[in-house]
Amino acid sequence: MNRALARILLSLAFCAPAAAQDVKKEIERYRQMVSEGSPAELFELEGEALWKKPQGPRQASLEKCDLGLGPGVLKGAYAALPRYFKDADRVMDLETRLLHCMTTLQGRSREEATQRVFGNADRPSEMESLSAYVAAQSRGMKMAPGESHPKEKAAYELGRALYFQRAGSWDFACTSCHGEEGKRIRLQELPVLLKPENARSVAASWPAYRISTSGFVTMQWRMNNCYQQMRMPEPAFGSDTTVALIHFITVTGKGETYQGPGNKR
Amino acid sequence: MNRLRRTVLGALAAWLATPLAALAAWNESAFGAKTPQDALKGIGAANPAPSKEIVIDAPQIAENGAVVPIEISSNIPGTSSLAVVLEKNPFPLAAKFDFMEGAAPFVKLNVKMAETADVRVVATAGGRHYSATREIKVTIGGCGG
Amino acid sequence: MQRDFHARGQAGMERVVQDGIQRVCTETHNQPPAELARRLEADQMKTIAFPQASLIGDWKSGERIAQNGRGMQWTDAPGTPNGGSCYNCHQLSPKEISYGTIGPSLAGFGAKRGSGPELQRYVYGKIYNAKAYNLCSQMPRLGYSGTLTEQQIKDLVGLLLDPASPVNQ
Amino acid sequence: MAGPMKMRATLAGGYTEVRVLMTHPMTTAQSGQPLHFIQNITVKLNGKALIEAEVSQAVSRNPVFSFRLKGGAKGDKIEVTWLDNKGESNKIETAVA
Repeated sequence: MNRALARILLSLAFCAPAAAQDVKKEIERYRQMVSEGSPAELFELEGEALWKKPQGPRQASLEKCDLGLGPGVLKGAYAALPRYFKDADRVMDLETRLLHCMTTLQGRSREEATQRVFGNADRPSEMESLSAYVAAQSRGMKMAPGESHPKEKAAYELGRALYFQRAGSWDFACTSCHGEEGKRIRLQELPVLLKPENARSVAASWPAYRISTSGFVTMQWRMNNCYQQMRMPEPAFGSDTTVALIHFITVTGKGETYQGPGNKR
Repeated sequence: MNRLRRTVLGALAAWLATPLAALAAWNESAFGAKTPQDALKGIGAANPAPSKEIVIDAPQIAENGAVVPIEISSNIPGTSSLAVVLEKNPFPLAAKFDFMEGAAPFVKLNVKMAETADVRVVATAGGRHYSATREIKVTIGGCGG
Repeated sequence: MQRDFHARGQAGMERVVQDGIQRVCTETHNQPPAELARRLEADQMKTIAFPQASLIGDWKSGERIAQNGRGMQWTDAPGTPNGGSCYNCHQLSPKEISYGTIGPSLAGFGAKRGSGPELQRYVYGKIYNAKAYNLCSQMPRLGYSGTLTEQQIKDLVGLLLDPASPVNQ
Repeated sequence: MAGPMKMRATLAGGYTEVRVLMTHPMTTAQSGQPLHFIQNITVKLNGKALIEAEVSQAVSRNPVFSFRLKGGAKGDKIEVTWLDNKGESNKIETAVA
């Protein structure tokens, strides 16, 4: 073999894996730079205004909403969710609890309050802005969802079982994408949420600003959108299914310091 | 009505009718240019000299063309303006920043890129123009659904 | 699940109900007993309708299908051609840097293995119903589920096996 | 009404770093929606304009900018104003921290 050709081949052999490594590194850099310039805080401002705005038949604000630490207590409330609520006799995540407060405090119907839970870039939903505001009040606190009540234990077990449940036109379960370490869809890396070391950063960064749609997204949206991509029918907002999955992921990722609202692809 | 008064009133009426937007300068011909060359001409920097003193800090790959973060700065003494030209965008000129005494020639911003292309940054210092480029690859992220 | 889900768009409630394979794979965490797997794989093999003529279609169309990640979701209009979502999980053409890694890399697939009738049949069958070859494979049954048409699958076979395809450059 | 803005101005080394967020759709001519984007941005320190920017629809939705001002002291007033192609505008003021 000609020596020059051999040298080219040799360099190619070393270049190929190096190129893949560079792609990964550059994508990480991209995400880092984007998160430094995230508009997530704008949604917190909207949410604060909505929290204080009198609405519904009772013209009440949400300022007396009990998110688990007492009426109106915001600091640290998100870090302690999902948890069991005695007044509703079920485990609730942030959005489900906000919906509960909209119906009980503001006197709104479930239908009206859930009419538009997922917004878009032009108009974020009330739920999204409120989630941004409430979650931000837990920044710097350790994630500690409820784990002691029997219904909390049941929600965790249900969430874990659902994570493996294969169904739909494409036979997908959560594990189809989030089941094996180091895999990705296109360039998006996929955390295996069965493992605390992966679930921790997830639990500590949702809800989040989503770069690809310029909108703010919540965990309820994430569950809804995963089921959509799994080619399944639509899960109801705040249903036991979605709450159980969120609870399972959050419990798996507990202990991490909350740093959100974060940034997603 | 005397002539002076008419002129003054006329000017006043014209001023009141002017939308606020028109009071601030916006270089319509440069921003409306469809090629990088015309955009550079539009800002009066047709043939900038290449310079290594212009720093473009950006990821080589952007997962999403709708948000491409770039950090630009110039180490050329007396830099008074920085312009960003996205070479393959339908309207290449993205922004122009003028820095007065007391401001550093530094900006970080997010831009939209239609496709993989060179980002050109043009710096003006002492009436002369300099430029540097950096390629950013725009890819598809996620499930595409 | 019957209580928590509702039909939307083309995604009907029948999709919530697990079929036999989905149940076995869920219960065994995708590690079915060998004997059962062999039997169920043989059943799945019977679902594959192999066309008579050549199985190698147009790789250009195949590349578009491989890039397209839409289809079968409640947001997708029924009747419009579905994509295969191939790049979501596999590397195919080395020119595309945005590819997934859930499935193995298929870059150079035909260049390494040829394009004979046996291989064509294997590739067609695997795309049509991956569960006939590996019961709890994560790959969707793209023909069996009605996602891709016979012609679309042939075009994907072309993308993988045609020597002119970018996959084999 | 123009959506909210947010700004932080912090002393870092020898300069003041200004980070400002603006709520704006920044729609392009290609989007099929009416063209609506910020055209002018002014950054002032204690009432004096230090940066004047002209931008196009190529700036991403909900723009975020970081600028650096030389020097600056705690309590100095930073003001950022934007103006869009429809004549809408908004302004935010903060003290250097």
